Amino acid sequence: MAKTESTLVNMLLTLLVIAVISGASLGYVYKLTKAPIEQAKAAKQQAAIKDVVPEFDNDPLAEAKTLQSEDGLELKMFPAKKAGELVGVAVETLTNNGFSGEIRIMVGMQPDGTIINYRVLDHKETPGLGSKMEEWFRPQAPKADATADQETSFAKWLYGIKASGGGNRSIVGMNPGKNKMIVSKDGGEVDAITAATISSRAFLDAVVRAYKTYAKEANLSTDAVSGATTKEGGKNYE
Amino acid sequence: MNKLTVSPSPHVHSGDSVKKNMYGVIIALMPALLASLWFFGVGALVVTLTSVAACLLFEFLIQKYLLNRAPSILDGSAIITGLLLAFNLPSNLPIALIIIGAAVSIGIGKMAFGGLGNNPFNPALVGRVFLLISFPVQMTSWPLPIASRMSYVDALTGATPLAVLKEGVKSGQSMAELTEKIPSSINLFLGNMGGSLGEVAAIALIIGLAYMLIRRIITWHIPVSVIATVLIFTGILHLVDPQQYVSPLFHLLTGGLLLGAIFMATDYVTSPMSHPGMIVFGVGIGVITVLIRVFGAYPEGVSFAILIMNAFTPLINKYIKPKAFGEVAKPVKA
Amino acid sequence: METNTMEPNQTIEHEGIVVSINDRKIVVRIMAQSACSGCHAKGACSAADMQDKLIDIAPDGHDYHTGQRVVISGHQSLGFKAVLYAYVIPSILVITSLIVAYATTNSDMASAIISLATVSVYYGVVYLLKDRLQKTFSFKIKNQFS
Amino acid sequence: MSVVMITIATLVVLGATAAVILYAAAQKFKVYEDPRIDQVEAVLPAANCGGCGFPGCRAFAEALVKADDISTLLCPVGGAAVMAQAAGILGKEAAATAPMVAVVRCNGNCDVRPKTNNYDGASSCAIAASLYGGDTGCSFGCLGLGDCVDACQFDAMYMDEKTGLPVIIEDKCVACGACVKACPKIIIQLRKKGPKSRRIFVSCVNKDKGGVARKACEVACIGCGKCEKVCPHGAITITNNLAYIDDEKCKLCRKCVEVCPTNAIHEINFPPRKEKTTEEKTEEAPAN
Amino acid sequence: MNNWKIFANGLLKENPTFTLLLGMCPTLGVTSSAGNGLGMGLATTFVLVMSNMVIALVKDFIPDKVRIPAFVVIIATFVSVVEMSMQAYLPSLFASLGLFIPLIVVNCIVLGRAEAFASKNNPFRSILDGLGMGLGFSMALTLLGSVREFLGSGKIFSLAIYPEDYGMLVFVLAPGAFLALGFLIAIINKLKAA
Amino acid sequence: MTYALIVISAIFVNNVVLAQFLGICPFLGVSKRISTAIGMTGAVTFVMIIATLMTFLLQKLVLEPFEITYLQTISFILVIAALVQLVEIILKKISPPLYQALGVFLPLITTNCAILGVAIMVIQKNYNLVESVVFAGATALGFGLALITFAGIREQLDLVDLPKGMSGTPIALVVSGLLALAFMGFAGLV
Amino acid sequence: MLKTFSIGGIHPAENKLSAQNPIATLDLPAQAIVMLAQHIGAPAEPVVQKGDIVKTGQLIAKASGFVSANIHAPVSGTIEKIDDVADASGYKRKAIFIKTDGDEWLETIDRTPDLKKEISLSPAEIIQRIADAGIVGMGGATFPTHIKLAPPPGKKCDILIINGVECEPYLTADHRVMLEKGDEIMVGIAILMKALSVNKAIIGIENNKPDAIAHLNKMAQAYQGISIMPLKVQYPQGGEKQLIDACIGRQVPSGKLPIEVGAVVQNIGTALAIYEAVQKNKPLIERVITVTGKSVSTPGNYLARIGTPMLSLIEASGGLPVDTGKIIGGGPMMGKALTSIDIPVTKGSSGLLIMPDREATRQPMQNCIRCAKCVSACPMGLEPYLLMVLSQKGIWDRAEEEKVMDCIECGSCSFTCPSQRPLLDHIRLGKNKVGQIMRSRTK
Ligand SMILES: Cc1cc2nc3c(=O)[nH]c(=O)nc-3n(C[C@H](O)[C@H](O)[C@H](O)COP(=O)(O)O)c2cc1C
Ligand SMILES: Cc1cc2nc3c(=O)[nH]c(=O)nc-3n(C[C@H](O)[C@H](O)[C@H](O)COP(=O)(O)O)c2cc1C
Ligand SMILES: Cc1cc2nc3c(=O)[nH]c(=O)nc-3n(C[C@H](O)[C@H](O)[C@H](O)COP(=O)(O)O)c2cc1C
Ligand SMILES: Cc1cc2nc3c(=O)[nH]c(=O)nc-3n(C[C@H](O)[C@H](O)[C@H](O)CO)c2cc1C
Ligand code: SF4
Ligand code: SF4
Ligand code: SF4
Ligand code: SF4
Ligand code: FES
Repeated sequence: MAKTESTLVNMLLTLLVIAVISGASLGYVYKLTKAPIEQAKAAKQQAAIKDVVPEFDNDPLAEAKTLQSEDGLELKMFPAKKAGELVGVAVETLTNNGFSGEIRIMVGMQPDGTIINYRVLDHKETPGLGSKMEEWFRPQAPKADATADQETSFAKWLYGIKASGGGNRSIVGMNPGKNKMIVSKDGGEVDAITAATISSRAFLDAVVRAYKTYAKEANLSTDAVSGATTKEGGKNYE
Repeated sequence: MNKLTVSPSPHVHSGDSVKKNMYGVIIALMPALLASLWFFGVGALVVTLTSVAACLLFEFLIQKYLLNRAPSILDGSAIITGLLLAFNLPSNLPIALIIIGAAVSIGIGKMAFGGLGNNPFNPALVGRVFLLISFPVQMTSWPLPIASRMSYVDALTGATPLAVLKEGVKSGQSMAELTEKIPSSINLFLGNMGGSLGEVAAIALIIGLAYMLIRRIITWHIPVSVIATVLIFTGILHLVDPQQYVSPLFHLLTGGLLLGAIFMATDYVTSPMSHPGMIVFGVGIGVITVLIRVFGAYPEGVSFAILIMNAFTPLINKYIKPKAFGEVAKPVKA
Repeated sequence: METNTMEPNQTIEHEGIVVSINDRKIVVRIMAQSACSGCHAKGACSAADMQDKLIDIAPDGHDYHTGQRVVISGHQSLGFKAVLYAYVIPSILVITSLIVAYATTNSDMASAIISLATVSVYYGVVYLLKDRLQKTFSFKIKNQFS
Repeated sequence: MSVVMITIATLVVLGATAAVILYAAAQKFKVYEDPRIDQVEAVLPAANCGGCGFPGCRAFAEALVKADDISTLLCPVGGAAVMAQAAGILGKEAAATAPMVAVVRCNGNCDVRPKTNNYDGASSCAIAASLYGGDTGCSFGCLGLGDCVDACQFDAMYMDEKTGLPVIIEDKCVACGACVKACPKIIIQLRKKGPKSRRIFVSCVNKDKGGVARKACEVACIGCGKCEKVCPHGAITITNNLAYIDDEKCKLCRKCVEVCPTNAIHEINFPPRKEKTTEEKTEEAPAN
Repeated sequence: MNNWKIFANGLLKENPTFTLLLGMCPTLGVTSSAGNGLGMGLATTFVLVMSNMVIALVKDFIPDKVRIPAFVVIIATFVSVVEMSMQAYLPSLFASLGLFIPLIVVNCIVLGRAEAFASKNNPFRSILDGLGMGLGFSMALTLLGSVREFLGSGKIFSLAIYPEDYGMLVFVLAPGAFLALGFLIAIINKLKAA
Repeated sequence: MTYALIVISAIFVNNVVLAQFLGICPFLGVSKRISTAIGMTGAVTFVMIIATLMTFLLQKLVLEPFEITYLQTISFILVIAALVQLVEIILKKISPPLYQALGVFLPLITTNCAILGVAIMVIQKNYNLVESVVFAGATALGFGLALITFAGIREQLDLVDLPKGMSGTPIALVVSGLLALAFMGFAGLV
Repeated sequence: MLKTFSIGGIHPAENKLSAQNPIATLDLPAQAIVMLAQHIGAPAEPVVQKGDIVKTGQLIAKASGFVSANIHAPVSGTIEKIDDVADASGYKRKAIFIKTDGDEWLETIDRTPDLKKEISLSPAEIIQRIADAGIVGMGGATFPTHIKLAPPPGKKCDILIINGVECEPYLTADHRVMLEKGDEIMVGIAILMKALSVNKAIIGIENNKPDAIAHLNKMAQAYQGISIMPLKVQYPQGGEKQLIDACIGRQVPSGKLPIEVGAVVQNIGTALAIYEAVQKNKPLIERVITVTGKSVSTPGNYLARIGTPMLSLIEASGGLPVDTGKIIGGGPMMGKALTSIDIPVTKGSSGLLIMPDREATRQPMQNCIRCAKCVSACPMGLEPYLLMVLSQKGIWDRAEEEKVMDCIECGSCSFTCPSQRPLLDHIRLGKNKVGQIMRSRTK
């Protein structure tokens, strides 16, 4: 077949046709995927909320409320209700004090602020170090420890200590209003992730921020709350 | 008459050799080795022996089987790499990790480039930083000096003075509180503190420096410029805000500064060729070290600083030439 | 030969082919290097970047013929200068004018326009200095040696 | 529907602007490049050896396309076959060049040319040559440090450990001439490969007087003139005590080989003679 | 060239990653795990195959001089399609590939094949070519991803081979990407030479 | 202060090439000579700044108001491709000698991932206009820093005999890896 | 603190074995082989033929071309032949063979030992006399002296520096000449000063020759403008540029001659030869040579006629030691290794160093470890390690940029290199190639 010649009309025409077709198809795909994309986003949030609060029967997304934290960050609060009664709140909180970049966490609390569970939504911490926070601050399955103990001393000699271990690391059941939720190194009650103190501090910072913001909203006491990393030396995030 | 030998001039040689220089450095490292044996005992011994042996082994294997060259493991350079790698590790580091470090030092840091003389980065530091980043947990648990003499991997550990400082400043403690947690200057000088096994004893390292200067193995330019830069930079910071920034003497005596400035920044292969270049190199190391120590995530920055300046060495060599004869003033070109 | 002893006489060279000659100038065609010039896969990736460039050279009294292969050379600092005028100065202008404009107007749109205008003005100046630059950026055909 | 409309509108506007600019750029910058350059380049061997005198195969392809007469141009690697192909593409006449091969014109191995001293400088013929005449009595002969071998990109040469002389593997040699340029003693020469790869040449470059030459090396050309006389085709000339065989004139009759008192004349790839066994230094390459 | 050869070309002989060294950014950027590598590879393959096909179909209608912009639009369209679909149906993969999905549009392999192959061949052959190149790319990314994941965290495709704590963390980080690819290419060169 | 942080982060901590893996092709391809690397840095800086400026405006003035942000990829690439050419056309128009001098010294800048990547990143990071442009400039400088040091090392390695299998791309990648390793020291500076 | 040059330098073992041995006059050779190329520049043209009878001091070959020098008969006798003879490199060169039948001198030559102090000739006449006498630099370069004494137009000389440094290990010829011919040297210097119309001359002598310094200091009292400058021992102080730097602190710019900074440098031996030529009308037909080496039984300094076979020098010093491994014409740093001892003395022969086997061969070389010791040693501020690689790889343009042409071939770099790299071998090749390229460019 003869090739279309490069006349001005031809060229404009071709481009027009291509643009129209591509635009139309993109628009079409957009329409197709729009709902699923939003669903996927919502599902993620929904799943996160489900994870961290007790069973509920309302639509927390619909009842979501945006709150301002003390230091001006925007947090989202999702109330979970069963039969119209508040059974817990999920707060999407964040911190900028991580090892690298922002950390977003969904924290689930009982109405009095006691932590039920959490879920790390997004972070850029180092894989294998800071990223351990996804699991670290939950109660451990006892099995893991058992295997750790079984390690022969030879393996240890050859390879050394493992990054796991650490006793008092679960934040589940703690209440930032009552517990000192900073890392034990800084005099708090939570053991930091081995070799990732910075991430641990940031994590706790976010959790405490969630609590404080929620507490203000719900008029809970914030007396005992210790700012985990508010007095950071050397670093200043705007 | 037997056949005459013919060659271009010159017909005499100074008698200097690679071996002489390398073994000179090894001798200069001995005081620090003895000090580390004193403070860290068995651990230091195991780590050093493993590291040196592994470096020699990898050098041999790679030369023989991968590069098909006559192995030259006795020229001393692999021994230095092994020693310096060990000197940069905590004395409770498990054997497997030491071996990985040695493999990286020699395999990636040195032999990948064709061996002695070709590598752009300091091999021992390549190994060390590789380990630090791969195994931050194991690489940052420091046995307590003297107390852990008789134990290896299960030694009691504590933090290095620099780590204590960094943690402390970050969690908002005052300098006065922190000074109590930090060993006294005399202990710092003698090396009675936590740290990598070869870096602790300032006095031993300085003896090594003196020896290398007298034997003319190295010149003063690099060590002096590194140390001076750190002293001046931290001095200024300290003067500005003594509450936040610790004294220059502390920076000098803790961490790997002296070890790095004396033995690692001076590595011929990876440092600049001209004296002005060496000074620029040294100043660069000093500045980056302080930046990392004071503002970065890591409590210690000497290794990174040296590696970063290693990367700049070719540029320094290209743009900072030795003073040529007959040149009045050198036009400085960037 | 008079060598400038104070400065290394670094020159930059490029191969080219004489495409046309008249009494005012010799035009030499050089193959522009694309970012992938060294790449043996450039056949697989020729995103409009294999272009030729024509370089004008003042006649130097030698005889050249069309199709002749020559090496053109210029002082290396010319390259840095060209980059400076063409890219570095405008970059600095964009950023500074943008920051200044933003500080004063506090509007994205306005500051963007101002900074683009600054660059345009700069290019206008460059345009006016055409003849000056013509003198600065001149190349020679280099005697080839074996 | 509006989303799709806006999409299309945006794309059309953007696409058109971009296209206009790209098109303008193409108009402005694109210099017509002869498509034949690509075609010719494709038939060239891509060795980029520079043997043709141009920097790389593409440059040579360009030159071929540009040149009105390509009969003076030759790719030594591809040889006549490739040139014919290129000529075919271009519709031009290729030179009917005979294939060439490098020869080593020194046969002074360790046995016939005793060493008079030991060289102990940097291992490079160029350096040795600028220092002195050589480690034997012959100040013309091969220095044996292998600059030529290093220069060959085609692995067509190696140093014979026993003789201390370079050897050319004629199947691999593409006559690029790199070795010729590398040799400071001008010992290597490109010569016609000859029918069935047969060729005859004087394997010596010594210009000393006969006696001196003979003393330095048993197989030196002593300039006695016997070959010049015996050659029926006038292919041999003697200048400065050294015989030279012109490969244009030589008809490979081998008469000169027989008369040379020092065996300085070499024949390659001839079938062995009945009367005497010729000791060939070159390995037996199959006559193809 | 027969069809099989067209297909196999991209797999081995002209493998875009190991021999042509094209598209290095995604190669290094997304291969912290085998899964990511495979995902990226398949996304690219999809774009390659589709754009090759479409371009081969319409090549005769496109005037030469607007070829490049036209190709760019076509490719970008498919990239956007991938982007949106992935966001909708594989949100977690999309999150971990991040920036590199839209960057497929500047991947030299895609435009390169459009220019060098699809604009000269029929749709069927172009699809084969795209498939070969794409799978070659996917293979390389998966291989690199597996190596890095294995060395870095003791897993391959998230299957634990040895305890994660013994892994060498560098390999999941930036330096490890360069080092692993460097040595992989060296080994492949060596194997090819042998 | 934020600007300083953006700059330090983009140059050292999150260096485009060594930490973000963008612009690897020119990094590996145009790094054989220091002088070319320096020139390239200048050119990339300008293009990156202008491209970011343009795409930022496009995003804020067209894509977002009309809610067609899904056209980001396709529209950005068109803008950038056209822009690169436009710069060349303008240069050639206003000063042919300058343009010619660049031609002799510099490889063409083609659109590469880094430019598109930065354009998209500033949107993702929610920077305002000035921040975006500063980020673009700093990213380009980071690219230059990596490129120039790398070119220096490669020029030096050109003069030594590397092991056979390592020369070429493998060694370039190993050097990049070690460079990235060294740059990890800047972690946490910001 | 003693002065010395400002950049680089080394200190090899001095080994001045023959420093205390007075100059002995060597017997006439039975046959004198006079090379036609004994100097830098074009070989001289013979003006005699086979069978001619010549007297000592008679012109036998004339300078041909601008840079060239006359050659005179060192003995009296018959011209046997003009033929090829192997030179120090083993290449065949033309030489005039004279069969000695005695030592009958031309009458015009004043052979009395009296010191003739007053200088009657004008500067132009002096230079002509020097040219006629075939005097070339005795410091090693053998550059025809009369050319050096006529500075190019526009350049003005304001100081004469006499090179009494003798920084090469082993060599002692200049040292002995200074001790034994102090008066003649002083007059020679005065002549040079007159020829150059300068009123200042400095004799630079390294501090390892205190006796010579003391002796010449005493002599110099009597002469206006001549002073002695003791220098710190440092190789290659004898290099022209280094000596000027050491004595008067001026640095000759890259690629330029000493006259650029207003200095002319002449060797001690040259000064003596000039005295003899100008005051006594005696051409350059003999010179002092050191014969030395660790295994040589009686190292010594000899006054030998040009054309004397080296072998007779060796015999005078007790014969060739059995462990001879290398024979060097000149000193160990810059001298040339000889392929055989069947070569004659030439105007440039300053010494004969016989090195035993065990010292003759080099150690195997290793990779450059970039220790920068060569950089520190280089008196020209070059980077030898880099220049070596550049010439190995044939990167001539970079080599030129890196000033390979500035290298004075002193060998300090090769001497120091702990990796035993043959730096100078390669650099010299680089100089040759770059020189060729530069010359072809000016054409
Ligand atoms: C490559 C690398 C990545 C790191 N990433 C993190 C991280 O994501 N989070 C963190 O808290 N610490 C991280 N660290 C460790 C910190 O630099 C620092 O050493 C540590 O947080 C403080 O030490 P500690 O936790 O042992 O007290 C990393 C270290 C390295 C070498
Ligand atoms: C400021 C500047 C200076 C340059 N100087 C040189 C030079 O001196 N010699 C040269 O060959 N290339 C120089 N180049 C690069 C060339 O234009 C070209 O890109 C390069 O030669 C291509 O690299 P290649 O030789 O590896 O193909 C310079 C580039 C710039 C921007
Ligand atoms: C490295 C080097 C060392 C030299 N050493 C001496 C020396 O020791 N004595 C000397 O007279 N000339 C020495 N020369 C030669 C001088 O540079 C210079 O040529 C000579 O002094 C000029 O005097 P002339 O022309 O009278 O020989 C040396 C040259 C070089 C390059
Ligand atoms: C003064 C001096 C310092 C050295 N420092 C180091 C060092 O820090 N690390 C190392 O691996 N090797 C060191 N070496 C040994 C050797 O130079 C090094 O392994 C090379 O980099 C290998 O090519 C040193 C050698 C000398 C002479
Ligand atoms: S032997 Fe010589 S001519 Fe033949 S290929 Fe090798 S270098 Fe070229
Ligand atoms: S032929 Fe020439 S280059 Fe080859 S080894 Fe002999 S002298 Fe050297
Ligand atoms: S020989 Fe040349 S390069 Fe070596 S030290 Fe002497 S002047 Fe410097
Ligand atoms: S002295 Fe030798 S080893 Fe040291 S830098 Fe110079 S060449 Fe290299
Ligand atoms: S893939 Fe990123 S620049 Fe090529």
